Amino acid sequence: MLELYGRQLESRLMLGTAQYPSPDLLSQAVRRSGAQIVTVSLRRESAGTKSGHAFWTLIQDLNVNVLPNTAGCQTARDAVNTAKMAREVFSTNWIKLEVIGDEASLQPDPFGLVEAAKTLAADGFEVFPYMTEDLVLADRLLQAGCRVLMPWGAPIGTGRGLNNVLGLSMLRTHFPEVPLVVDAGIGAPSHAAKAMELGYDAVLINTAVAKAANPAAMADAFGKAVEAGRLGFEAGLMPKQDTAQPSTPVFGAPFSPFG
Amino acid sequence: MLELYGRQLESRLMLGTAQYPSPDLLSQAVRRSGAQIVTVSLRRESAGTKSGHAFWTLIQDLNVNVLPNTAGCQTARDAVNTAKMAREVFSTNWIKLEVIGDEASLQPDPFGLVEAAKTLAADGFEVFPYMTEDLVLADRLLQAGCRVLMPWGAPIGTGRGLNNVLGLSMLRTHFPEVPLVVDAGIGAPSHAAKAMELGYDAVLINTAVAKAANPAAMADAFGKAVEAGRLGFEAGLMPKQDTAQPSTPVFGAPFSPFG
Amino acid sequence: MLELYGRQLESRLMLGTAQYPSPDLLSQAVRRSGAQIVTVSLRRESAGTKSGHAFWTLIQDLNVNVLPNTAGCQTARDAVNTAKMAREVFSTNWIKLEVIGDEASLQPDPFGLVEAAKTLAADGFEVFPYMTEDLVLADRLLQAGCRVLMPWGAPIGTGRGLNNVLGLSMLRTHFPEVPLVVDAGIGAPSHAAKAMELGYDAVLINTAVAKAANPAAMADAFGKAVEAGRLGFEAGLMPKQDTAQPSTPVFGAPFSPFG
Amino acid sequence: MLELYGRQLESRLMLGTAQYPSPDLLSQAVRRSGAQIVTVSLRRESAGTKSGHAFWTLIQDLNVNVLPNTAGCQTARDAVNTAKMAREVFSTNWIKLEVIGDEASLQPDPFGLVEAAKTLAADGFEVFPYMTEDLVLADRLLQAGCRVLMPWGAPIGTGRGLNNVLGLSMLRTHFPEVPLVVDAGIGAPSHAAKAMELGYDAVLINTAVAKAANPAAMADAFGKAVEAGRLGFEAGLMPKQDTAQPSTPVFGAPFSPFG
Amino acid sequence: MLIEMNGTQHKTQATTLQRLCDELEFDPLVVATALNGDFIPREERGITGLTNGDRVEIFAPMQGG
Amino acid sequence: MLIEMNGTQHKTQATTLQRLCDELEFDPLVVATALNGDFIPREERGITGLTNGDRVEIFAPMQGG
Amino acid sequence: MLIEMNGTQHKTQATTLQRLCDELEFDPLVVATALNGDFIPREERGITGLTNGDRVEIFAPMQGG
Amino acid sequence: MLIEMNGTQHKTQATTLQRLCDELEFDPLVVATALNGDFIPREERGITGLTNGDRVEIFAPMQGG
Repeated sequence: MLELYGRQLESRLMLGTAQYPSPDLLSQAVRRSGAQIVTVSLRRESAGTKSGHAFWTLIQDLNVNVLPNTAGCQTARDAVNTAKMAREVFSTNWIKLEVIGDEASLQPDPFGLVEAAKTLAADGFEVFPYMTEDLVLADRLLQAGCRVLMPWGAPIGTGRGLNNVLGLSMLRTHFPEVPLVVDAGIGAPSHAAKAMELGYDAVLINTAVAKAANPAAMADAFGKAVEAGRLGFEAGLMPKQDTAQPSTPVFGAPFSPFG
Repeated sequence: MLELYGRQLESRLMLGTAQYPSPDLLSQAVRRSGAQIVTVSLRRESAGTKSGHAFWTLIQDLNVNVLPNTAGCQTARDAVNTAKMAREVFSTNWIKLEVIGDEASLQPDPFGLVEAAKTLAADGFEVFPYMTEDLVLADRLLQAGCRVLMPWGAPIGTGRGLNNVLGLSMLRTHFPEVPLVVDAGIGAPSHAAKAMELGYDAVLINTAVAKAANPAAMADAFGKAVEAGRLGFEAGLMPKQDTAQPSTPVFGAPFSPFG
Repeated sequence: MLELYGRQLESRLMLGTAQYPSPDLLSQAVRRSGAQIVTVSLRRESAGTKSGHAFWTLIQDLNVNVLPNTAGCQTARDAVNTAKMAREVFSTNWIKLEVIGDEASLQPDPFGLVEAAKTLAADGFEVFPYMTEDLVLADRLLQAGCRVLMPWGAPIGTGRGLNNVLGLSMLRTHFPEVPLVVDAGIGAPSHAAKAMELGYDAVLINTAVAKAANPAAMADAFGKAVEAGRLGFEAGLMPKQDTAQPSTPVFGAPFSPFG
Repeated sequence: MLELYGRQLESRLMLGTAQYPSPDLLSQAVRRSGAQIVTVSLRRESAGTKSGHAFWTLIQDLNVNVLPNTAGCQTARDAVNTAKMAREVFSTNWIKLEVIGDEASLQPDPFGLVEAAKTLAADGFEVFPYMTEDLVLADRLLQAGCRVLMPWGAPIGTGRGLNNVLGLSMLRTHFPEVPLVVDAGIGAPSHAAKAMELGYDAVLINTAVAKAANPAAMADAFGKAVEAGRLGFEAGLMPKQDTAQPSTPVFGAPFSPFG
Repeated sequence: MLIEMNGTQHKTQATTLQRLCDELEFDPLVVATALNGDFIPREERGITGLTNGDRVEIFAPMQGG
Repeated sequence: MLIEMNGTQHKTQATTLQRLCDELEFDPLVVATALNGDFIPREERGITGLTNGDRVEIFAPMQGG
Repeated sequence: MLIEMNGTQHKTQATTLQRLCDELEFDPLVVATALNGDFIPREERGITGLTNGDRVEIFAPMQGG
Repeated sequence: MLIEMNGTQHKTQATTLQRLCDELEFDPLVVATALNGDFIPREERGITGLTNGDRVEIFAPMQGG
């Protein structure tokens, strides 16, 4: 079973809560996906609107683990402050650390990440850093105190799947004991299954579910895909072959010259 | 629900029965996969061994649809004769038509396929032709009387997945109403999910399950992957984007310059 | 040196003549490419326009081999009639045989191709069939009398490069002695180089040159790319490695722990 | 024309000098490639062997620009010391900065790179940092004083080509004015052409040439491939199309239903 | 006499394919001809009669890919 | 009489395909038969005579992909 | 007193962060607060004074990816 | 005096880096030197003394990628 910072989880799918057509569809999606972790965020609240209150009530009713993010932060300082606010509001030490280094690609900033991760880990946070597939960055984040890593599959919101399979594979091989979660860029259930087949421990999906024509059905699809990929990984995938091999035994086949 | 030659099927996974470590593991794999169709074959029987009898009893106990193949046939004539024998032994009009045109790649022979399909369809068979992704061949096979088509994903036994995604996509687009099944070459659950996401109606797997370290678990994995891919297809997959898009709304994010 | 139907050729690039912004740019492109074979076609001539005459004069001034095609033909009969007309007008036995089986993909029709190739070869033509990468089709065309094969790289005009590298590789391996030319779908010099690296004997390009912002420079680019790819093939390409290997020797490197 | 740190260069190919079967083959390869920059290194010299002397004489006879590297260094400190020694021995301010962060993948260490680049640039070096495709790292290195960047194509010595085309494209788009050189991982002329087609300014090759069966011919191949790719980039590559488009005009084609 | 010439209706007095080519001022060495879907070689144009309703096609070199 | 049975030489007294199956103790409902490359249906085995040199093939269910 | 509240000018009489929250009717348990870019914990709001020109930010839960 | 020279033990009488290079017959223009991990420029070799246990490294040009 998956364990992240001491919590046991049956589901290996994590779901983002943004961009759904309605709160009701969000709830349905989370329930059908089987996800036990959802990501949330903070925003400026207008006086008297209470929209944050309503959202928070909805999330609490889902009875899942909440993983606040620091989305939108471009410096370690902003991310650290956002993390502290999130801890207070959501009553959790968990933080999905995002420090964006480039607005066009939304690429994580390796330097800002390490700086923020150090500060946060020292302050008692349990950090889930959203990172690139960089091996050295991974090492630094672990040294900084992270015990889970979340490399990107592809730039956020692109739905391109696993853009750098070699890089993600090397990361998996290099850190066999660290829980690794593919975050961002996954666009289809087959992408999620592939991540799991590489040996990743979990995936985090948002846009692909929220923007589906039918979010709840897509959430179900991703839930099953993650299970399928994990089962496949554990059951031992066949190696790719360069040449064809008959599945039906040739020997003794009707009219076969092989007799 | 999937319908093939008038039979309604809940499962979109078809399973081959060859290469399993033991009969018992074959039975377990079929049961856990949820497959309702399995492929079988014929071979020369040595006097008194009765091994065919035992196999046939095992298959009948699974209570699934049986789809005999003409594996190993290299001419239309051999395939037609094999089909007739299979019809008699397995008591079914269904036949998975294989006419191999090249021994190294096990590539289907388009010319032999059309010739055999015409003869078989005229003789009352319900033909599942194992073919390439060739659009013109597809058209000829439909004209010959086939009402299901089974293009290859990759050469048999290679586990390479969908070798020609563009070709398979064009085939799907070209024949929106014909049941299409990806047969051969699928090596991982993610490959099966991908085929379903392209809009394929079903997939047929053998080597990847039979040769897994744990065939029953792998069968389960493929069963879930096929469901995941189909659900994803029906739920409306997001289009791939060239540029990153934040999932968490930027407006109002903490310390954001966007306010 | 490349030999096609007994003619020795120094250049391994063949160029189409359609879609250029002007006749002058066409001439420049052919000259800079170094191509020694260009493809041409026939069309209905309006009374008195003489545009065909002007085009033919331009081509003759290029002093290259002319390879007429049967583009647009959808039946063997049309292709054979077109070939005969082309032979008369262009005074050559060479014919690039196109029999299109599907208007959307412009996929070659394997059945029509074999039928037309038989008729044409028997009538003294030297046939360059535009085909898919199908191994069995290749075999049938060779039996029909073809001594050159021209598999597609990707659907005509798409510029997608080599859509099915595995299929093209298998074709090359299967027929080591037959001149093989990749025709259609090549969109960039790197695609042409890749085809040559696979061991293909030549490539035929049209759209990618004619539709370039600067056709003559692009023709030059393709000429060099084809040379580069061929040289690379002959010089012995390194095999892909799964793991990194230092190019600079590690032993004795400054401050190296290896001493 | 290419300009790197104020030097004008006609050739866009840079060649490594390691791993050749003989000094003579190295010389031949450099000459046939047309390269105007070669990379060199330093190693511990045994007393009296003078092998370094002989090598250095050979390189000087080639009459090209010399780019020493800091291969094998795993810390910024080692890289800085090595750079200073290289400057003294090779009489050049140019330094190809390598700080390896992981021995298995030979991945560059982004943190060590920035630290070393700052020190070296401040000390008057002209730094060519061997880096990943990380956008934020690129930005930091430019801030540190680098005016050329050398992202990897794939891990050193693997010959896998451009492992992360999206990442390399984003880097090119993001820094349109900075000279960018793909270093490492290029295994075939088509890979080099592709890098140039993406708009990269140059490529650096070593293993693929040195380990070819015929290094001099392969050097020639890469020289032509780089020219081809650059010409293609400048001539304006056609965009990839999703659907087929006839190159030969359909209107007026023989027997065409379109008249 | 009314024939179909390259896909459109055409009125002519020409009794052979050769005369039709002459009437339309085609260069006989640069065009190829077909009658009712079949190729007619250059040397047979003079002996190939035309009758009402015939489909004649006359082709000339063009660009091709 | 000498026949080729599933690719190997076989001596038999059986004068029909049916008798050959019986002689070899095959379960008649689980095997299929071919004579000289052509399928012989179950109900025709009894009336299908064997002659010296015939090629007989007897097939049974097996695993398949 | 004029402060910047969530990026826009805001006139207030509140002398502490706590009073500002009350004035604006925020649920104190559902919002987080920052003053001039630094997080101010819930329990310090009452002792955190406001002065003219301060930048105050008040955040609440929202959707996130 | 015993020093570590390019990673191996080495006995020498040389009291400066320059003398060590001379003793070992290195071409002074083609090698670079480091003492205890730090680069020593050519012009400082003569004034750089050696003491027992020093780590000296002497580098020369080599192939590189």
